[in-house]
Order: sequence, then structure tokens, then C-alpha cells
Amino acid sequence: MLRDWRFWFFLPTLLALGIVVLFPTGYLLWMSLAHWIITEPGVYFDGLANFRTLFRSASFYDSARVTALYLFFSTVIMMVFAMLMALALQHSRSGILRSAIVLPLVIPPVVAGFTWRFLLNGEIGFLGAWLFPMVGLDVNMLSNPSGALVSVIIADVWSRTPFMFLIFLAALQGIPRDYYEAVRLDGATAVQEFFTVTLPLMRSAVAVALLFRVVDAINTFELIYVMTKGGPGRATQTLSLLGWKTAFQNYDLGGAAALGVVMLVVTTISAGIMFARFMRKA
Amino acid sequence: MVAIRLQDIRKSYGPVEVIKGVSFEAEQGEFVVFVGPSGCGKSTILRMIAGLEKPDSGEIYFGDDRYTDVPPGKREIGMVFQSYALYPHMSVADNMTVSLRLAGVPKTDRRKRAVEVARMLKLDELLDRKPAELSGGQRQRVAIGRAIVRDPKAFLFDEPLSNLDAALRVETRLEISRLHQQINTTMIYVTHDQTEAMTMADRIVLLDAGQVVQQGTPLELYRNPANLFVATFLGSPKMNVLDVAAVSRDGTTAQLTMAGASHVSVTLPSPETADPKSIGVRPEDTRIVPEGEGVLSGTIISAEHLGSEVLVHTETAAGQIIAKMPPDFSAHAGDTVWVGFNVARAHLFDADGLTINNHARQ
Amino acid sequence: MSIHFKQRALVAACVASFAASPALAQTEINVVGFGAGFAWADLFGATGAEKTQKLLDFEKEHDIVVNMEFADEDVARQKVLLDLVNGTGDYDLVMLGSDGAVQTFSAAGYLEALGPYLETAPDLFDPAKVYPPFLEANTVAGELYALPYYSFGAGAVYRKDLFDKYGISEFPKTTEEMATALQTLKDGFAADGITDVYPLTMRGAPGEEPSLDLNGFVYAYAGYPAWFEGGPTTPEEIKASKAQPIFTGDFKEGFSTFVNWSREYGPPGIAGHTWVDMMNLYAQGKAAILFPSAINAFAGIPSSEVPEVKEFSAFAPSPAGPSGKVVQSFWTFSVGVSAFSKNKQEAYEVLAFLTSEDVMRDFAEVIGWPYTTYPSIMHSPTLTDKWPTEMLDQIEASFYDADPHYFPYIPELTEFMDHIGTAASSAISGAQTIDEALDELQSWATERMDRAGYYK
Amino acid sequence: MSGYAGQSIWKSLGRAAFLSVAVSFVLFPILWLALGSVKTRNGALAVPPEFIFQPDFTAYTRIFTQGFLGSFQTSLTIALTNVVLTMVLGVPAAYALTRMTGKVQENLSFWLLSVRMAPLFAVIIPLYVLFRGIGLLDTPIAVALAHLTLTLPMAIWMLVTYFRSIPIDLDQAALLDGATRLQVLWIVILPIARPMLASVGIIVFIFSWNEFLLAFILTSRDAQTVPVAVASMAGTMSFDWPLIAAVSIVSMIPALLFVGVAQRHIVSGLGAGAVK
Repeated sequence: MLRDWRFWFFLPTLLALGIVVLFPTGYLLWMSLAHWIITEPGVYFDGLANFRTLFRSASFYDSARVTALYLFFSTVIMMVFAMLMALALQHSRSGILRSAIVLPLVIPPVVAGFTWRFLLNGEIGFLGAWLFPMVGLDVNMLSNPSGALVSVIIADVWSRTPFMFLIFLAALQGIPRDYYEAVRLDGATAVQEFFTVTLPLMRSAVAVALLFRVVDAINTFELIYVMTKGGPGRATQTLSLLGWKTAFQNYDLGGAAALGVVMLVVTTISAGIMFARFMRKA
Repeated sequence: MVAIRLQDIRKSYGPVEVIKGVSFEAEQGEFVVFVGPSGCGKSTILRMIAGLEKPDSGEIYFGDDRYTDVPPGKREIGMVFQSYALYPHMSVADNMTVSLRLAGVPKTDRRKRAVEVARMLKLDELLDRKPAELSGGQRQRVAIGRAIVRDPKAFLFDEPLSNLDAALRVETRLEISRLHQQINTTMIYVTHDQTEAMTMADRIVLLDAGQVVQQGTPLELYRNPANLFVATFLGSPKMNVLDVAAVSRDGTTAQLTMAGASHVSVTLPSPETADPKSIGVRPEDTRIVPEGEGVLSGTIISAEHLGSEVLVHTETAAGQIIAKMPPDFSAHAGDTVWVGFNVARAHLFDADGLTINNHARQ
Repeated sequence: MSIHFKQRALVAACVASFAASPALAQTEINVVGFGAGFAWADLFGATGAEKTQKLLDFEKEHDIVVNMEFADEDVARQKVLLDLVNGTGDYDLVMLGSDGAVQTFSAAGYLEALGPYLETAPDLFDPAKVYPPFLEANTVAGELYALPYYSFGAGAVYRKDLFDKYGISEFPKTTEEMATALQTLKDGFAADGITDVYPLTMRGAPGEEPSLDLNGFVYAYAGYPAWFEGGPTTPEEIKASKAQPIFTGDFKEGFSTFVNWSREYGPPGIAGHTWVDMMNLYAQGKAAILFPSAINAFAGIPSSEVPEVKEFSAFAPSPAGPSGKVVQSFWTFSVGVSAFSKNKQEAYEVLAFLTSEDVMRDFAEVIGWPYTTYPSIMHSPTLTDKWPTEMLDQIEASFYDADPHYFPYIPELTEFMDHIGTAASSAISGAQTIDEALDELQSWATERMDRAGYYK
Repeated sequence: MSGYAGQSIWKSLGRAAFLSVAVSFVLFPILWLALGSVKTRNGALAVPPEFIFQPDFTAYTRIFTQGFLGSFQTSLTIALTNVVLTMVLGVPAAYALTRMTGKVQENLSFWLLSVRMAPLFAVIIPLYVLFRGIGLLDTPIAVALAHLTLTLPMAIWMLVTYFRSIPIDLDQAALLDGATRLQVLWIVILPIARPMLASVGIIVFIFSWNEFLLAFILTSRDAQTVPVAVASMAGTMSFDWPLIAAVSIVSMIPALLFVGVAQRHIVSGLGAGAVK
């Protein structure tokens, strides 16, 4: 192995990521087994107590449910939206349109959160207080539990679709023309063409985009925090927000670490399944 | 003088052993063609000679020096890839002189050398083009030029003609042969096409399933195939092979009975040899003959008129048989005809497919 | 002679600049605070970024460099926490709120008790000159852990023009009258077809911040900090009486009123509102009353472009609940010394300076709101020139009226505030009924107190 | 260029309708942000919204007077450092990965992806401890290093799909020409991959530029990034929307320049390798 050039080429990455990942992960595991509540003196090993507390708490299940809803809907909407835009623009030579659609990519999620929060605000927001009521839509998005979740998803879709759009557009343009010509000779409709040629040939791009998206969504913090602080009540409190609150507002570092470990395990396993299912064959 | 010598080379990918102990020598200046069906390991051997793959065991010598562990760049070998592997971002001149650049040769000298080689290959007009702007044949010549530029100890060709059309293939075949005569460097050429092997090689190394089956000059292999595999692999159209149903022997004379109750009488090299299990006759030793003179009767399926000759395909009780007839022979599908053999030039094979008789000794 | 003199002057100048330049010799004191512009406007100029002459003078005199860092309140606390948990000591002075951080951080041993330091810089800070409740709010178990920087008590700011319009002659003195007034306003708006002005603006976002006001309601209705049986407010008292949480008991009435008023009279988005929304709404002229954290109205008025808001805004004392106690909203921005600071003495000097009468006067000047920690400033032209004396007296009265312990002073305070606020937000938004929210709060609190070992 | 025969008018109309809705959805908030930056604090929040107003550019001048330029410099330093680190580490790793086969390659690929899976709130404390331990707290390099956990796996994944489309024969030809592996990378692979490298670099830059939480935790006075500065502006008792909007708009400029200049590269770069 030491004489294999590939080892040496990969080594720096291995080391760099190893340091910034392995140490924190190890530390995290230790924290999850420790009783470490800042308001109480002393830090000591406490076995699986943090996990027991976690699995008994209502907000954990609540947040898991919110996370699942948020993850599912934002991802599906985002992928469909990104795909439609990519399809609509795949033959367009206009860089302007493409650049315009990519714009939200350069806006930090913190800013995106602020912007959407004030757009949707029911009393002073352009959309929430003016446009929606004008078209007879009388709903206060941010203070209504399901409305708030929808708002967060809208903002997230707005902020994150461009990246996916780029990946999809790139993949689309990499599909050789012949395939389309062949399937068109076979008499396929546009929809059939999409499902028999486009989608299968984009499989690996879609899988990569999906994997990154899921990991990204699970980690989404600042956008939701800025928009709703997880509210109203716990309506938009995802696991990420719950963890942040547990650590930095409830000062239960061990409890937050336990949640972190659970999330890490669940994500890794699901990603592993997705990986085995899509990536290997791709 | 031996230029390249392989000694009991073995290589496995995972549990599959793809090269099963290959030994071989190429003389200085010799044109050696590795030929065999797809997957026989010929490309792998070529890559091991180039140093792109490492044998699991066995040794590689260049002259008297052990080269098994020498990295590819230090072997001073020119290789022409099936895909040509031209660097898409470099001009023709740059493509050809990368090795010189890496060796630290100054730019003006590199250019001079590129011009020299390009003239030899009739590429001088194209030196500043990018590969994407060239035709297939031109790219092929650039790839060869790149190998020539560095004045290598040996040329390796990995199926270099498979991306060319038929006419160009014949032309390039000749060009490579001419090139070989001109620079007289050892060349090792891999192909699955027996025609290329037959026409170009000083010596053919025939591989099957990771082993050398037989090596020798094209004619040796053609005339005296060591076994059924070699016999059917070389030659176009393929040798006719008929199963032998029964043998009655008397000393070195044997009467063979084939399907359809036909008989031929052959001479065996010695009384001790095993019974022939099949008999092979090349199409040029097969004739359509008048009734009574033939061995088997059959029905004509088709006749291919090649101008210089006619290939007559017949269906007989012993299987399909091809006969090569003079151009004016007239044949019609559906006609019943008789097939006769030049038995003296028949090849006999035992139960393991090994050749029983040897024409060279006759 | 003159040449000679010049040379000497040059040398002296060189020496002086040399002496001043090596930063290593100077102590650097790092401070983290909430939000640029507001909190340190007096020391860092109107932009919040440049040091004022006063600060430069202080630095020079004490040979200390003061470095400021700002962040949003919630996120700043996260960073302070990391600094403290790891004992990094990067921040010498940390800004705190009296609704949890002082209690929590002092219990964890992250804050330096200030008692021993009080004597060391008497010319900068004299505790006797400060309103006592603000010091009390920063005192945990008899020890002072932080000095008040900016503080406020409860009160209401309301639109006199709207009150007049609907025939409410004076601001309600009790919550009962208040309910009537709110209904009058609501009916009045409805009758006039006004849909974008609300009788009341409060804050109902999830989290600890809105709990400050909510607990003021609880206190006014129950007559005591009704979190635990018998109303203990310190860990010792809770342990001694083994008092259980009573969030479904006496706590409920105040909680329900807060929730119901928010739903009935507040703006539609109130379940997600924080001080920003509360302030913006009032400033935009969209609310008749801002209550009980009146300070947020004063924060919005100066930048308001609605003439009525500027002209007709008035202050009134917070109304009393059924128990006779007024609805509370009391808080101090405080600054404490990190227990991990490497230069605690210097840190204290900076702290004393930051909270000194002199600086606070400048602060009041710059910010212009009728609040201060010093009675002497309250009654000086700095404020009396800007505000009616009667209003200032009422505001001062609200300080003395305040019970800083209107919620318990336990280490778990922040956590409790967070859960209470989130329960209220849930109930206001309708995701849960009041009873559901309180039941959940109750069972969480019981388990949490158990886990913290109060009943061993 | 609706080059296909038989593309109906309805289809083009549908496409145009969809695109206009999509583009308005995407552009509207940015437009609103831009408008907000030239309104007054009250004007920005007025309902009904002011469409005709006297633009007020003081928010932009305040960017300079309130010391935000420093955070632009820090953000630029961090993002560029991160891009360089990501490329220097990621390119050889991605190249090596494409020249591997079987289990090793699969496992390494998955490992790379799993690097991103730990929730940020959970690794903040360990990361803080780590960088405090090696004395990098409050330096741009710490943030750039921490950002590697986000950008390096992403960059490697994008590069791998591209490198895979470069025939291995080219490597071998170069090796025979006497190149070392590094030379193969340098004179053959990198020149071919130039558009892709540009796209990956830009995307990495943008992600690093936008990242908030890690930048916030690992820096304080000396290395505050733009998103952190924006977030800190929403301070207690003051809410200056025009200033926030103005800083946000200005913060788009560097990333925008990259995207604008290299937008073509992004798509063609990503495209050439994505499907193979």
C-alpha cells in the first residue's frame, strides 16, 4: 500500500478530514455518554442515561416528525422544481436566464431566512400583509403551525434549488442526442421520453444531488432559526433546532450529544442504503 | 539478440487468474503479433511489458536486464493505444513530444524532432492542429508518431486498427509493416484479427485463456497448428472440422468413418498414436467434385463470389462444409453436390483436440 | 539652543511613542455584547464601531485596551457558553440577561462573585447610587454576580388618540379593566372597519424571551411566582420544602390570560413574535397598546414615521392582577466577569467603568429612552428635558414596584423559560389547547426537577 | 432554439409560462431585498408597500462607516483559503479515487460522504475544543479548515464524476512518455478538467462564503465573516432592515462576480462528466 501512488494522493484528504471529523465524532460519542449539564457541577460518565431521557421526551418525537415532514416535502418539491427548470432551460442558450435562476445560491441562508420572514410577516410583510390578503388569501403563514412549516419549506426551496438545478442541468446536457432520437423514432411522448431516457441516464447525478440534499436538509439550522425559531410552539422545530436548544439554551451538552449520535447513526444508515441502492450500480 | 523476454508471468484479478504462466522471447527487430480471442489476456501481457500492470509473479527482461519493477516511463517504450490516447488539449506537435518535454529536451529541439517524424508519417501539415480536428487515420498516425519520436527500444501496438474502416485498415497495415522495415525496431502487436496477424507478423504468439497455445511464423502455425483451437483460429474462411464416428486401424493406415457413413483413409505418423476424433480440412483443400469422387454429399446453401474465387457453403450430414472453388465455378443454392478432400493435407486431432499428424515432417 | 531643544523634544516624542506602542504591555479586555449600535452606543459612537474619546481616555488612563464583539442575543450566548464551558477565558466580560443567564452561569461557577472587587474601584462604580432592584436582579444566593448595564421595569405604552376615540378616559389600573378596554378597542376597530390595527401587541414566539412577560401575568394572577408549590424562588427553598412544579395549578390563570389576550386582541402572527415584531408593529402604528415590556415601545418610537405614534404615545403603569400585584416585566442587561478571565482586576475596572454613572449618563443621552439605572440620571436634565416628569416618576415607581424574583432563581431557569415560552406559543397558535400545553409542561418540569436532584 | 421538429406552440407556451413563474419566484425576494436597502427603516416595513419613494442610499454608506469592510475581507480570505485547500487536497484525492476499483473505492466514497453527516450543533463543541487545542481559534484558517468538512466531500464527488470520464489510456500514455503520477495529473488531467475545476472552485467558494454556524463559532473579533456580521446586526432593541439588506446585497457581489463570469463554465464543466 505504501508504494501505491493512490494511497499518497488520498492521504492528505484522509488526514485533513480525519482531524476535523474523527476527533469531533469521538468526542461527541464520549459526550453522549456523559452527564454534562452546565448548571450542575461536575461532568461524569452516565452510561446510556442521556439516550433514555431522549427517547422519553415528547419533543424528540415531535421534532423527528417535523424533520421527516420537512425533509420529505422540501426535497420532493426541490427536486421536481429543479428538474422542471433544468428541462425548460436545457436548450436555452441564454446565460442570463440561467444566471438569474442561480442567484439565490449566492445569498447566505441567514439572509434568505430574514428575507422570507419579513416577506411573509402577517402584519408588515409584502406578501403576508399585502399581496396574500389582496388575492383573498387570509392566512397568517408564520403563526399558523402548518403555515409556518410551509413557509420554511418555501424559503428552503428558494434558497437551495439553484444548486440542484445546476447539477441537473449539467447532467441533462451530458446526455447524448442519439438516445432522444432513438426513442423518438420509437414513437415516445415527451413524458415517456423523460422516463425512459432522461431520468435513467441522469440516475447517478440525481442520486448524488439527493444524497447531498438529504444531509444538507438534516443540518439546516440558521434558515429555520431566523424565520421561526422553531415555532409557533414546536411546529417547525426540527431535530437540528432541538439539538441546538438542548445544548445552548437548556445547557444539556450530554443530551444534545446523544441526539447528535442518534441523528448521525440514522443518517449514516439511510445514506448507506441509498448509496448501495443507487450509487454502486450507477 | 533477445530484445524482450517474459518468464513464467502470472496475473490474477481477484480470484480469476487471467495470465497462467506465459513465457516468451522476442528477438531484436522482430515483429511479434499476439493474437487470440477477446479475453485471452493478450492486452494484459502487452500492458505488463509496458509496465502499466505488474505481474503477480514471473520476470520481464529487456535484453539482459531485469525490468519487472521498472516504472513504465523508464522503459523507453512506445505504445499505440486502441483509442490512440491523444491528449485532447495539446497540438499534434505537443502530443508527439511530451516524452521529450518530460525528459527536459528544449522546445526548439522538440519541434525539430516533431517535424522530422511528422514528415515521415505525412503529418507535417497538421502539426499545430488539435486531435479533435483530425480524421481517424490521422489520429492513428499521430499516435504512431508519438511512439516514434522518443526512439523507443520497442513498439507496442494495442489493437491499433480496430477504430479504422476496412480500406484504411489494409492501408495502415502496410504502412506499419513498411515502418517496421524502415526503423527495424522490435514491435509487439496485439490483435484479435487473424488476418492482421498472418499478414504482419514475423512471428505469431497465439494465446487462449491466459496461456500461449502455439508460437511460430505465420506459415508454421497455418500449416501445422498444434491443436484444434489454432487450426480453427487461423485461416479464413475457417477450417472445416468433421467429427470422426469410428476408426479402423491397420498399422499407420486408418479408415475414418464420419456421419453420413462416409469414409476417408488417412496415414498416421505411427502405429502408437491415439485414435483421431476429428478431422480438419481447410477450404482450399476441399473441392466440389463429381458424384462418386467425393466423400460426402450435401446441399449448397450459398455461394460467395469473391471474384478471385467462389466459396461454396454446403450442408452435409457431417455439418456445414466450405469449399474454395475457382471463380468460374457455377453453383446454385439447393443443388445437391459431392464434397471431396485433399486427404494428404488433412489435420487429425485426438480426443483432447491435439494434432496427431504433422505436415512439416511429411 | 533652539536646535538642542528640538532634538530633545524629538527624542522625548520617540520615547513616548515607543512607550505607547507595545500592545503586549497593555492588558486587553474582551467584551461580548448583544447587538451593535444599541448596547454600547455611548462608548462606541453612534455607529457602534468606533471608540469614543471617553473610552480612549479610559484606556489610556488604565492602560487597558477594550475590545468589543457583538452578536445577536441568542447566538452570542452560545459563544459565551463555549468560552465558559471550555474555560477558554477569551471573553473577560460577558453580557447577561437577568432572566436566566446570571442564575445559570453563576450556579455553574462561570462568573466571578463581585463582592471582593466592589471596593477596588469606588470612584468608578458605587452600588449605593444604583436602583436597588437592578442589583438584586443580579444577586444569586446573596452574591452579586453582575452589574446592571441597562434595565427596565413593567409598564404599558399606549396610543392616547385611540383611547380617546373609543371613549376610554384613562389607562386601566387592573387586568379586569384592561380586558374591558381591549374589548372596547376591538369592537371599536371592528365598527370602523379598521382591520390592520390591533388592540394589543405582545410577544408569543417560542423560546425564553416571551416568557419574561408571560411570567409577569402569572405573578399578577397568582400573587406569587407560581412555578412551585408555595412559591419558593431559590434552589434551597425548593429543596427544603420539596416543592413540586404546579404548572397546571396556580400558574394556569395567568398563562391562560396571556394566551387568550394574545389570541383575542393581538396581531395574527403573535405566536411567532419577538421584541422585533412587537416594536415594529407599535412603531408602524398598528397597535393601540404595547404591554407589559414598555421599553420595546420606546425602542420603536424614535424611528417611527407615523405622526400619531410620535405624538400620542403615553406611558402608564402596569395594571394590577386579581392578586393586587402588577403584571411584571423586569429585566436587566448586566455584565459579569468571567471566572476564567486572566485579568480579573482589570476586567472589573472596565466593568465598573462601563456601568458607571458617567457612562450611563452618556448612554441615556445617546439612546434617549426614559430608562436608566441611576436615580441621579433619571432626575437630571438628560432625561427631564426629553420626557414629562410624571412619566419618569411612574417609570421609576415601576422599578421599585418590581419584584426581581417574580420567577424562581434556579440554575435551570433558562430551560424553564424556554419550555414555558414554547408552551405559550403552541397554545396561542392553536397547535395545542391551553390544558394540553400545560400538561406537557407539567410532566416535563416534574421529570426535569427530579433529574436535577431536587427531591433526593 | 426549439430545434426539434414537432414542438408544438402549446409546449413552448407552457414552457414560457412555467419559466416566468419560476423566475419571478426566484427573483422577487432579491428584488425586495434590494428595494429594502434603499428605503428608510420605516419605509421598508410599510404596508401597503411603497412602490414610489425617494431612494435613500445611507445604508450603503453605513456599511463603510460601521466597519463591515473588515468582514468582507475576512470572508474573502476564508473562502479563498478554503477553495485553495479544497482543490489542493481534493483534486489528487478525486483522481486517485477514480483510478481505484472495487471495495476500496466504494468504501472511501461512502466515507467521504459520511463526513458530512454529523449534525453541526453536535460537533460544534468538539470542533471548538479542537481548534482551541491547536491554537487556531479566531483565525480565518480555522474556519477554512472547518469548512473542508462541507466543501471537500462535495468537491471530490463532483470531480470524481468528471475524472471518470477521462479515459485511463491517457494516463497510461503519459506514464509511458515518462511522466510521474503527479506529472500525469498536472500535464494531462488538470488541463483537460479546467472548466470543471473552475465550476467546482466557484461552488466551493460560494458555500464557504455563505456558511454561518461554523464561521460564527470559530471566530470572534479578528475574523468575523459577512453572514455572521449580518446576523449580529439583528441585535437586541434595534432592527435596521435597510442596513441588513444593504450588507446582504453587497455580500452577493463577490460570489455574483464568480457566478457571472463563470456561469457557462459551471454548466459545461459539470455537464461534461456528469453522465458517463
